[in-house]
Amino acid sequence: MTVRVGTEDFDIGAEIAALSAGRTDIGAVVSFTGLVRGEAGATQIAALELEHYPGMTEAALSEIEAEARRRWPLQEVLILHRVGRLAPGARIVLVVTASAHRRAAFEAAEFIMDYLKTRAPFWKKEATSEGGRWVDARDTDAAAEARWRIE
Amino acid sequence: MTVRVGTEDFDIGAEIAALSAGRTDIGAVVSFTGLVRGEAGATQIAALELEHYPGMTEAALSEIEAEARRRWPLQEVLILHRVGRLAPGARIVLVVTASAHRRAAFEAAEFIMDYLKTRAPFWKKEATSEGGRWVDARDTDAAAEARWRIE
Amino acid sequence: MQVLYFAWLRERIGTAREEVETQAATVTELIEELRARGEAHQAAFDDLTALRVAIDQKVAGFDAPIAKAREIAFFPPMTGG
Amino acid sequence: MQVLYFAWLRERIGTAREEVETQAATVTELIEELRARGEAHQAAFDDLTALRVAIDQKVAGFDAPIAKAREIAFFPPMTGG
Repeated sequence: MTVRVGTEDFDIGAEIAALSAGRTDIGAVVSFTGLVRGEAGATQIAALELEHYPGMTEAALSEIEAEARRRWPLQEVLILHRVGRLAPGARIVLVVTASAHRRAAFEAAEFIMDYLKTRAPFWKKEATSEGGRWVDARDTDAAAEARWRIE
Repeated sequence: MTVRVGTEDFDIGAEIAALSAGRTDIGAVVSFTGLVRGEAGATQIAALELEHYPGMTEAALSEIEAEARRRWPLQEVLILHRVGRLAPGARIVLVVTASAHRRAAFEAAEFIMDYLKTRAPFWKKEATSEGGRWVDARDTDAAAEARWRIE
Repeated sequence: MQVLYFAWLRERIGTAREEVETQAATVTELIEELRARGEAHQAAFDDLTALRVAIDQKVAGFDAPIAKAREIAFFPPMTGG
Repeated sequence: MQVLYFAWLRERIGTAREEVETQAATVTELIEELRARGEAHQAAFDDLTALRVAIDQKVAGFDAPIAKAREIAFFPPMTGG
Protein backbone atom coordinates (compact mmCIF):
# COMPACT_ATOMS: atom_id res chain seq x y z
CA MET A 1 0.00 0.00 0.00
CA THR A 2 1.60 3.24 -1.07
CA VAL A 3 -0.68 6.24 -0.87
CA ARG A 4 0.57 9.75 -0.09
CA VAL A 5 -1.32 13.04 0.17
CA GLY A 6 0.45 16.34 0.78
CA THR A 7 1.50 19.72 -0.51
CA GLU A 8 4.95 18.65 -1.81
CA ASP A 9 5.74 18.13 -5.49
CA PHE A 10 6.95 14.71 -6.65
CA ASP A 11 9.62 13.40 -9.05
CA ILE A 12 8.01 10.93 -11.47
CA GLY A 13 11.27 9.32 -12.55
CA ALA A 14 12.50 8.88 -8.97
CA GLU A 15 9.16 7.38 -7.89
CA ILE A 16 9.16 4.87 -10.76
CA ALA A 17 12.82 4.00 -10.19
CA ALA A 18 12.24 3.44 -6.45
CA LEU A 19 9.28 1.21 -7.10
CA SER A 20 11.09 -1.05 -9.57
CA ALA A 21 14.59 -0.91 -8.05
CA GLY A 22 16.33 -4.26 -7.76
CA ARG A 23 13.36 -6.16 -9.16
CA THR A 24 13.33 -8.30 -12.28
CA ASP A 25 9.72 -9.49 -12.14
CA ILE A 26 8.25 -6.24 -13.50
CA GLY A 27 7.86 -6.02 -17.26
CA ALA A 28 5.55 -3.02 -17.54
CA VAL A 29 5.22 0.26 -15.65
CA VAL A 30 2.44 2.71 -16.47
CA SER A 31 2.28 6.19 -14.98
CA PHE A 32 -0.45 8.79 -15.09
CA THR A 33 0.35 12.39 -14.20
CA GLY A 34 -2.35 15.02 -13.90
CA LEU A 35 -1.34 18.65 -14.47
CA VAL A 36 -3.09 21.95 -13.75
CA ARG A 37 -4.34 23.43 -17.02
CA GLY A 38 -4.24 27.18 -17.54
CA GLU A 39 -7.67 27.52 -19.08
CA ALA A 40 -11.16 26.28 -18.27
CA GLY A 41 -13.21 27.01 -21.37
CA ALA A 42 -12.51 30.66 -22.15
CA THR A 43 -11.46 31.51 -18.58
CA GLN A 44 -7.82 31.90 -17.54
CA ILE A 45 -6.93 30.02 -14.37
CA ALA A 46 -4.52 31.78 -12.00
CA ALA A 47 -4.29 28.78 -9.66
CA LEU A 48 -6.11 25.72 -8.44
CA GLU A 49 -6.91 25.27 -4.72
CA LEU A 50 -7.18 21.62 -3.73
CA GLU A 51 -9.10 20.74 -0.55
CA HIS A 52 -9.49 17.26 0.86
CA TYR A 53 -10.90 15.29 3.79
CA PRO A 54 -7.88 14.16 5.83
CA GLY A 55 -8.26 10.61 7.02
CA MET A 56 -11.01 9.68 4.61
CA THR A 57 -8.79 10.59 1.65
CA GLU A 58 -6.08 8.10 2.57
CA ALA A 59 -8.68 5.42 3.36
CA ALA A 60 -10.47 5.97 0.04
CA LEU A 61 -7.21 5.85 -1.98
CA SER A 62 -6.08 2.70 -0.15
CA GLU A 63 -9.43 1.05 -0.90
CA ILE A 64 -9.10 2.00 -4.60
CA GLU A 65 -5.60 0.51 -4.63
CA ALA A 66 -6.89 -2.68 -2.94
CA GLU A 67 -9.70 -3.00 -5.48
CA ALA A 68 -7.20 -2.60 -8.35
CA ARG A 69 -5.02 -5.34 -6.84
CA ARG A 70 -8.06 -7.64 -6.58
CA ARG A 71 -8.79 -7.12 -10.28
CA TRP A 72 -5.28 -7.21 -11.82
CA PRO A 73 -1.99 -8.97 -10.99
CA LEU A 74 0.04 -5.94 -9.88
CA GLN A 75 3.54 -5.98 -8.40
CA GLU A 76 3.42 -2.36 -7.26
CA VAL A 77 0.94 0.49 -7.02
CA LEU A 78 1.64 4.10 -6.11
CA ILE A 79 -0.91 6.89 -5.67
CA LEU A 80 0.29 10.43 -4.84
CA HIS A 81 -2.06 13.41 -4.69
CA ARG A 82 -1.21 17.00 -3.90
CA VAL A 83 -3.39 19.47 -2.02
CA GLY A 84 -3.18 23.23 -1.46
CA ARG A 85 -2.57 25.95 -4.02
CA LEU A 86 -1.15 24.86 -7.40
CA ALA A 87 -0.17 27.02 -10.38
CA PRO A 88 -0.96 26.15 -14.02
CA GLY A 89 1.45 23.48 -15.26
CA ALA A 90 1.96 22.04 -11.75
CA ARG A 91 1.66 18.33 -11.09
CA ILE A 92 -1.50 17.35 -9.16
CA VAL A 93 -1.62 13.58 -9.09
CA LEU A 94 0.61 10.61 -9.90
CA VAL A 95 -0.57 7.04 -10.29
CA VAL A 96 1.96 4.31 -11.09
CA THR A 97 1.16 0.65 -11.69
CA ALA A 98 3.68 -2.14 -12.25
CA SER A 99 2.91 -5.61 -13.57
CA ALA A 100 4.54 -8.45 -15.48
CA HIS A 101 2.55 -7.49 -18.59
CA ARG A 102 1.41 -4.22 -20.11
CA ARG A 103 -2.33 -4.79 -20.35
CA ALA A 104 -2.75 -5.18 -16.58
CA ALA A 105 -0.62 -2.10 -15.88
CA PHE A 106 -2.56 0.06 -18.38
CA GLU A 107 -6.00 -1.06 -17.26
CA ALA A 108 -5.24 -0.76 -13.55
CA ALA A 109 -3.84 2.79 -13.93
CA GLU A 110 -6.90 3.93 -15.87
CA PHE A 111 -9.21 2.22 -13.35
CA ILE A 112 -7.48 3.92 -10.42
CA MET A 113 -7.79 7.35 -12.03
CA ASP A 114 -11.47 6.81 -12.90
CA TYR A 115 -12.25 5.70 -9.34
CA LEU A 116 -10.11 8.44 -7.77
CA LYS A 117 -12.03 11.13 -9.69
CA THR A 118 -15.39 10.06 -8.27
CA ARG A 119 -14.53 8.34 -4.96
CA ALA A 120 -11.62 10.16 -3.33
CA PRO A 121 -12.66 13.23 -1.30
CA PHE A 122 -10.83 16.03 -3.11
CA TRP A 123 -12.42 19.27 -4.28
CA LYS A 124 -10.96 21.80 -6.70
CA LYS A 125 -11.52 25.54 -6.67
CA GLU A 126 -10.29 27.63 -9.59
CA ALA A 127 -8.86 31.06 -8.81
CA THR A 128 -9.67 33.36 -11.75
CA SER A 129 -9.65 37.11 -12.35
CA GLU A 130 -13.39 37.01 -11.61
CA GLY A 131 -12.88 35.31 -8.25
CA GLY A 132 -12.97 31.74 -7.02
CA ARG A 133 -15.11 29.06 -8.61
CA TRP A 134 -15.67 25.52 -7.37
CA VAL A 135 -15.19 22.98 -10.14
CA ASP A 136 -18.31 20.97 -10.94
CA ALA A 137 -18.18 17.19 -11.10
CA ARG A 138 -18.32 16.06 -14.72
CA ASP A 139 -20.81 13.56 -16.14
CA THR A 140 -17.96 12.07 -18.20
CA ASP A 141 -16.16 11.15 -14.97
CA ALA A 142 -19.24 9.32 -13.66
CA ALA A 143 -19.51 7.52 -17.01
CA ALA A 144 -15.81 6.62 -16.88
CA GLU A 145 -16.25 5.08 -13.44
CA ALA A 146 -19.37 3.18 -14.54
CA ARG A 147 -17.35 1.35 -17.22
CA TRP A 148 -15.58 -0.66 -14.52
CA ARG A 149 -18.67 -1.92 -12.72
CA ILE A 150 -18.77 -5.67 -12.32
CA GLU A 151 -22.23 -7.03 -13.08
CA MET B 1 7.64 13.86 -34.09
CA THR B 2 9.88 12.55 -31.35
CA VAL B 3 11.22 9.09 -31.95
CA ARG B 4 14.63 7.95 -30.72
CA VAL B 5 16.37 4.60 -31.06
CA GLY B 6 19.74 3.92 -29.46
CA THR B 7 21.77 2.09 -26.86
CA GLU B 8 21.58 4.81 -24.16
CA ASP B 9 19.33 4.59 -21.11
CA PHE B 10 16.69 7.29 -20.55
CA ASP B 11 15.38 9.28 -17.57
CA ILE B 12 11.58 9.01 -17.47
CA GLY B 13 11.06 12.03 -15.21
CA ALA B 14 13.35 14.24 -17.28
CA GLU B 15 11.65 13.18 -20.52
CA ILE B 16 8.18 13.92 -19.15
CA ALA B 17 9.33 17.24 -17.66
CA ALA B 18 10.93 18.32 -20.97
CA LEU B 19 7.82 17.48 -22.92
CA SER B 20 5.46 19.46 -20.67
CA ALA B 21 7.84 22.30 -19.68
CA GLY B 22 6.30 25.78 -19.88
CA ARG B 23 3.00 24.45 -21.18
CA THR B 24 -0.39 24.86 -19.53
CA ASP B 25 -2.54 23.13 -22.13
CA ILE B 26 -1.64 19.60 -21.02
CA GLY B 27 -3.87 18.04 -18.39
CA ALA B 28 -2.81 14.39 -18.63
CA VAL B 29 0.49 12.63 -19.25
CA VAL B 30 0.65 8.84 -19.54
CA SER B 31 3.93 6.95 -19.70
CA PHE B 32 4.64 3.33 -20.46
CA THR B 33 8.01 1.85 -19.57
CA GLY B 34 8.98 -1.66 -20.62
CA LEU B 35 11.60 -3.45 -18.47
CA VAL B 36 13.67 -6.59 -19.06
CA ARG B 37 12.28 -9.41 -16.93
CA GLY B 38 14.65 -11.90 -15.33
CA GLU B 39 12.64 -14.99 -16.13
CA ALA B 40 10.91 -16.42 -19.17
CA GLY B 41 8.78 -19.26 -17.86
CA ALA B 42 11.17 -21.35 -15.76
CA THR B 43 14.30 -20.07 -17.54
CA GLN B 44 16.60 -17.43 -16.04
CA ILE B 45 17.50 -14.66 -18.45
CA ALA B 46 21.10 -13.38 -18.24
CA ALA B 47 20.45 -10.58 -20.75
CA LEU B 48 18.32 -9.53 -23.67
CA GLU B 49 19.90 -8.69 -27.05
CA LEU B 50 17.83 -6.23 -29.06
CA GLU B 51 18.38 -6.06 -32.81
CA HIS B 52 16.60 -3.67 -35.16
CA TYR B 53 16.43 -2.51 -38.77
CA PRO B 54 18.00 0.97 -38.84
CA GLY B 55 16.05 3.36 -41.02
CA MET B 56 12.91 1.27 -41.15
CA THR B 57 12.63 1.36 -37.34
CA GLU B 58 12.49 5.15 -37.16
CA ALA B 59 10.06 5.28 -40.12
CA ALA B 60 7.78 2.66 -38.54
CA LEU B 61 7.76 4.42 -35.16
CA SER B 62 7.06 7.80 -36.79
CA GLU B 63 4.17 6.27 -38.72
CA ILE B 64 2.76 4.77 -35.50
CA GLU B 65 3.03 8.19 -33.83
CA ALA B 66 1.30 9.84 -36.82
CA GLU B 67 -1.52 7.29 -36.69
CA ALA B 68 -1.99 7.93 -32.94
CA ARG B 69 -2.17 11.68 -33.59
CA ARG B 70 -4.81 11.09 -36.29
CA ARG B 71 -6.94 9.14 -33.82
CA TRP B 72 -6.57 11.19 -30.62
CA PRO B 73 -6.03 14.89 -29.80
CA LEU B 74 -2.45 14.71 -28.50
CA GLN B 75 -0.24 17.64 -27.54
CA GLU B 76 2.94 15.59 -27.36
CA VAL B 77 4.13 12.07 -28.15
CA LEU B 78 7.49 10.52 -27.31
CA ILE B 79 8.73 7.07 -28.32
CA LEU B 80 12.18 5.89 -27.15
CA HIS B 81 13.45 2.37 -27.76
CA ARG B 82 16.78 0.90 -26.76
CA VAL B 83 18.79 -1.66 -28.71
CA GLY B 84 21.86 -3.75 -27.87
CA ARG B 85 22.48 -5.85 -24.77
CA LEU B 86 20.24 -5.16 -21.75
CA ALA B 87 20.37 -6.76 -18.30
CA PRO B 88 17.29 -7.86 -16.32
CA GLY B 89 15.61 -4.83 -14.76
CA ALA B 90 16.89 -2.49 -17.51
CA ARG B 91 14.55 -0.11 -19.30
CA ILE B 92 13.78 -1.12 -22.92
CA VAL B 93 11.12 1.24 -24.18
CA LEU B 94 9.41 4.47 -23.14
CA VAL B 95 6.20 5.82 -24.64
CA VAL B 96 4.80 9.12 -23.37
CA THR B 97 1.55 10.72 -24.50
CA ALA B 98 0.22 14.12 -23.43
CA SER B 99 -3.30 15.40 -23.94
CA ALA B 100 -5.81 17.80 -22.42
CA HIS B 101 -7.76 14.84 -21.01
CA ARG B 102 -6.80 11.48 -19.56
CA ARG B 103 -8.78 9.14 -21.78
CA ALA B 104 -6.99 10.23 -24.96
CA ALA B 105 -3.58 9.96 -23.27
CA PHE B 106 -4.29 6.45 -21.92
CA GLU B 107 -5.74 5.09 -25.14
CA ALA B 108 -3.03 6.55 -27.34
CA ALA B 109 -0.21 5.15 -25.17
CA GLU B 110 -1.74 1.67 -25.21
CA PHE B 111 -2.35 1.91 -28.97
CA ILE B 112 1.26 2.93 -29.62
CA MET B 113 2.60 0.00 -27.55
CA ASP B 114 0.27 -2.50 -29.25
CA TYR B 115 1.32 -1.26 -32.70
CA LEU B 116 5.01 -1.04 -31.78
CA LYS B 117 5.01 -4.69 -30.68
CA THR B 118 3.81 -5.95 -34.05
CA ARG B 119 4.90 -3.25 -36.53
CA ALA B 120 8.27 -1.86 -35.45
CA PRO B 121 11.25 -3.95 -36.66
CA PHE B 122 12.84 -5.02 -33.37
CA TRP B 123 13.82 -8.57 -32.48
CA LYS B 124 14.71 -9.90 -29.03
CA LYS B 125 17.16 -12.68 -28.26
CA GLU B 126 17.36 -14.04 -24.73
CA ALA B 127 20.80 -15.01 -23.42
CA THR B 128 20.35 -17.94 -21.03
CA SER B 129 22.66 -20.51 -19.42
CA GLU B 130 21.59 -22.87 -22.21
CA GLY B 131 22.56 -20.41 -24.93
CA GLY B 132 20.76 -17.80 -26.99
CA ARG B 133 17.09 -18.07 -27.89
CA TRP B 134 15.12 -15.80 -30.22
CA VAL B 135 11.87 -14.67 -28.64
CA ASP B 136 8.76 -15.81 -30.51
CA ALA B 137 6.06 -13.34 -31.45
CA ARG B 138 3.06 -13.80 -29.18
CA ASP B 139 -0.51 -14.39 -30.35
CA THR B 140 -1.68 -12.06 -27.57
CA ASP B 141 0.29 -9.21 -29.18
CA ALA B 142 -1.40 -9.81 -32.54
CA ALA B 143 -4.78 -9.86 -30.75
CA ALA B 144 -3.92 -6.63 -28.92
CA GLU B 145 -3.12 -4.92 -32.21
CA ALA B 146 -6.32 -6.22 -33.81
CA ARG B 147 -8.42 -4.42 -31.16
CA TRP B 148 -7.54 -1.07 -32.75
CA ARG B 149 -8.55 -1.91 -36.30
CA ILE B 150 -11.00 0.55 -37.78
CA GLU B 151 -13.74 -1.25 -39.72
CA MET C 1 -21.27 14.08 17.08
CA GLN C 2 -18.92 16.04 14.81
CA VAL C 3 -20.44 17.45 11.64
CA LEU C 4 -17.95 18.40 8.88
CA TYR C 5 -18.40 20.54 5.79
CA PHE C 6 -16.19 20.73 2.71
CA ALA C 7 -15.76 22.91 -0.40
CA TRP C 8 -18.61 25.38 -1.13
CA LEU C 9 -20.69 23.85 1.66
CA ARG C 10 -18.02 24.86 4.16
CA GLU C 11 -17.86 28.35 2.70
CA ARG C 12 -21.64 28.77 2.68
CA ILE C 13 -22.09 27.58 6.26
CA GLY C 14 -19.03 29.49 7.41
CA THR C 15 -17.38 26.70 9.37
CA ALA C 16 -15.52 23.49 8.59
CA ARG C 17 -16.76 21.60 11.64
CA GLU C 18 -19.37 21.86 14.40
CA GLU C 19 -20.31 19.73 17.40
CA VAL C 20 -23.95 18.66 17.22
CA GLU C 21 -26.11 17.09 19.92
CA THR C 22 -28.82 15.13 18.17
CA GLN C 23 -31.33 12.32 18.52
CA ALA C 24 -31.73 12.09 14.72
CA ALA C 25 -31.99 8.49 13.52
CA THR C 26 -30.95 9.10 9.89
CA VAL C 27 -28.95 11.57 7.81
CA THR C 28 -32.19 13.07 6.50
CA GLU C 29 -33.40 13.77 10.04
CA LEU C 30 -30.04 15.31 10.93
CA ILE C 31 -30.27 17.60 7.89
CA GLU C 32 -33.70 18.81 9.06
CA GLU C 33 -32.20 19.75 12.43
CA LEU C 34 -29.21 21.47 10.80
CA ARG C 35 -31.48 23.51 8.49
CA ALA C 36 -33.18 24.89 11.59
CA ARG C 37 -29.86 26.43 12.69
CA GLY C 38 -30.32 29.46 10.44
CA GLU C 39 -30.29 30.90 6.96
CA ALA C 40 -26.77 29.79 6.02
CA HIS C 41 -27.50 26.17 6.91
CA GLN C 42 -30.84 26.34 5.13
CA ALA C 43 -29.26 27.63 1.91
CA ALA C 44 -26.47 25.06 2.07
CA PHE C 45 -28.92 22.16 2.35
CA ASP C 46 -31.34 23.59 -0.21
CA ASP C 47 -30.60 21.06 -2.97
CA LEU C 48 -29.74 17.63 -1.63
CA THR C 49 -29.08 16.22 -5.11
CA ALA C 50 -25.97 18.43 -5.14
CA LEU C 51 -24.71 16.91 -1.88
CA ARG C 52 -22.98 13.75 -0.72
CA VAL C 53 -22.62 12.45 2.81
CA ALA C 54 -20.03 10.31 4.59
CA ILE C 55 -20.63 8.58 7.91
CA ASP C 56 -17.41 7.95 9.82
CA GLN C 57 -15.43 8.60 6.61
CA LYS C 58 -17.45 6.25 4.39
CA VAL C 59 -19.85 7.48 1.71
CA ALA C 60 -23.45 6.64 2.69
CA GLY C 61 -27.04 7.25 1.61
CA PHE C 62 -29.29 9.94 3.12
CA ASP C 63 -31.48 7.25 4.67
CA ALA C 64 -28.53 5.64 6.48
CA PRO C 65 -28.82 5.27 10.30
CA ILE C 66 -26.48 7.51 12.28
CA ALA C 67 -27.19 6.49 15.88
CA LYS C 68 -23.63 5.22 16.43
CA ALA C 69 -21.84 7.69 14.18
CA ARG C 70 -19.08 9.92 15.56
CA GLU C 71 -18.42 11.97 12.41
CA ILE C 72 -20.83 13.01 9.65
CA ALA C 73 -19.42 14.91 6.66
CA PHE C 74 -21.32 16.79 3.97
CA PHE C 75 -19.73 17.80 0.65
CA PRO C 76 -20.40 18.25 -3.07
CA PRO C 77 -19.47 15.50 -5.57
CA MET C 78 -15.71 14.92 -5.58
CA THR C 79 -13.52 16.59 -8.18
CA GLY C 80 -9.99 15.36 -7.52
CA GLY C 81 -7.39 13.96 -9.87
CA MET D 1 19.46 -5.00 -55.19
CA GLN D 2 20.40 -5.29 -51.52
CA VAL D 3 18.91 -8.24 -49.62
CA LEU D 4 18.92 -7.92 -45.80
CA TYR D 5 18.40 -10.55 -43.13
CA PHE D 6 17.54 -10.05 -39.48
CA ALA D 7 17.39 -12.09 -36.25
CA TRP D 8 17.60 -15.90 -36.66
CA LEU D 9 17.38 -15.54 -40.41
CA ARG D 10 20.61 -13.53 -40.38
CA GLU D 11 22.27 -16.12 -38.16
CA ARG D 12 21.09 -19.06 -40.27
CA ILE D 13 22.22 -17.53 -43.57
CA GLY D 14 25.41 -16.24 -42.01
CA THR D 15 25.26 -12.69 -43.33
CA ALA D 16 23.25 -9.56 -42.61
CA ARG D 17 23.28 -8.31 -46.20
CA GLU D 18 24.08 -9.47 -49.72
CA GLU D 19 24.02 -7.88 -53.15
CA VAL D 20 21.74 -9.82 -55.52
CA GLU D 21 21.41 -9.51 -59.29
CA THR D 22 17.95 -10.68 -60.19
CA GLN D 23 15.19 -10.52 -62.77
CA ALA D 24 12.61 -11.80 -60.26
CA ALA D 25 9.27 -10.02 -60.60
CA THR D 26 7.93 -10.79 -57.12
CA VAL D 27 9.20 -11.60 -53.63
CA THR D 28 8.21 -15.25 -54.14
CA GLU D 29 10.35 -15.47 -57.27
CA LEU D 30 13.26 -13.84 -55.47
CA ILE D 31 12.97 -16.38 -52.65
CA GLU D 32 13.18 -19.22 -55.19
CA GLU D 33 16.43 -17.75 -56.51
CA LEU D 34 17.83 -17.25 -53.01
CA ARG D 35 17.02 -20.84 -52.02
CA ALA D 36 19.19 -22.00 -54.94
CA ARG D 37 22.20 -20.31 -53.31
CA GLY D 38 22.81 -23.25 -50.99
CA GLU D 39 21.78 -25.20 -47.93
CA ALA D 40 21.80 -22.29 -45.47
CA HIS D 41 19.49 -20.23 -47.67
CA GLN D 42 17.28 -23.24 -48.31
CA ALA D 43 16.89 -23.91 -44.58
CA ALA D 44 16.23 -20.24 -43.81
CA PHE D 45 13.41 -20.03 -46.33
CA ASP D 46 11.95 -23.43 -45.44
CA ASP D 47 8.83 -22.13 -43.71
CA LEU D 48 7.54 -18.91 -45.24
CA THR D 49 4.74 -18.60 -42.68
CA ALA D 50 7.48 -17.82 -40.12
CA LEU D 51 8.83 -14.98 -42.28
CA ARG D 52 7.97 -11.39 -43.06
CA VAL D 53 9.29 -9.24 -45.88
CA ALA D 54 9.84 -5.50 -46.30
CA ILE D 55 10.38 -3.79 -49.66
CA ASP D 56 12.32 -0.54 -49.35
CA GLN D 57 11.63 -0.53 -45.58
CA LYS D 58 7.87 -1.11 -45.84
CA VAL D 59 6.21 -4.41 -44.91
CA ALA D 60 4.81 -6.11 -48.03
CA GLY D 61 3.21 -9.35 -49.19
CA PHE D 62 5.11 -12.21 -50.83
CA ASP D 63 3.31 -11.56 -54.12
CA ALA D 64 4.39 -7.90 -54.18
CA PRO D 65 6.30 -6.70 -57.30
CA ILE D 66 9.97 -5.91 -56.71
CA ALA D 67 11.13 -4.66 -60.10
CA LYS D 68 11.94 -1.18 -58.80
CA ALA D 69 13.02 -2.18 -55.29
CA ARG D 70 16.49 -1.26 -54.01
CA GLU D 71 16.30 -3.07 -50.67
CA ILE D 72 14.45 -6.26 -49.73
CA ALA D 73 14.56 -7.38 -46.09
CA PHE D 74 13.55 -10.75 -44.65
CA PHE D 75 12.90 -11.27 -40.94
CA PRO D 76 10.73 -13.16 -38.42
CA PRO D 77 7.67 -11.49 -36.85
CA MET D 78 8.71 -8.48 -34.78
CA THR D 79 9.19 -8.80 -31.03
CA GLY D 80 10.06 -5.31 -29.77
CA GLY D 81 8.67 -3.30 -26.89
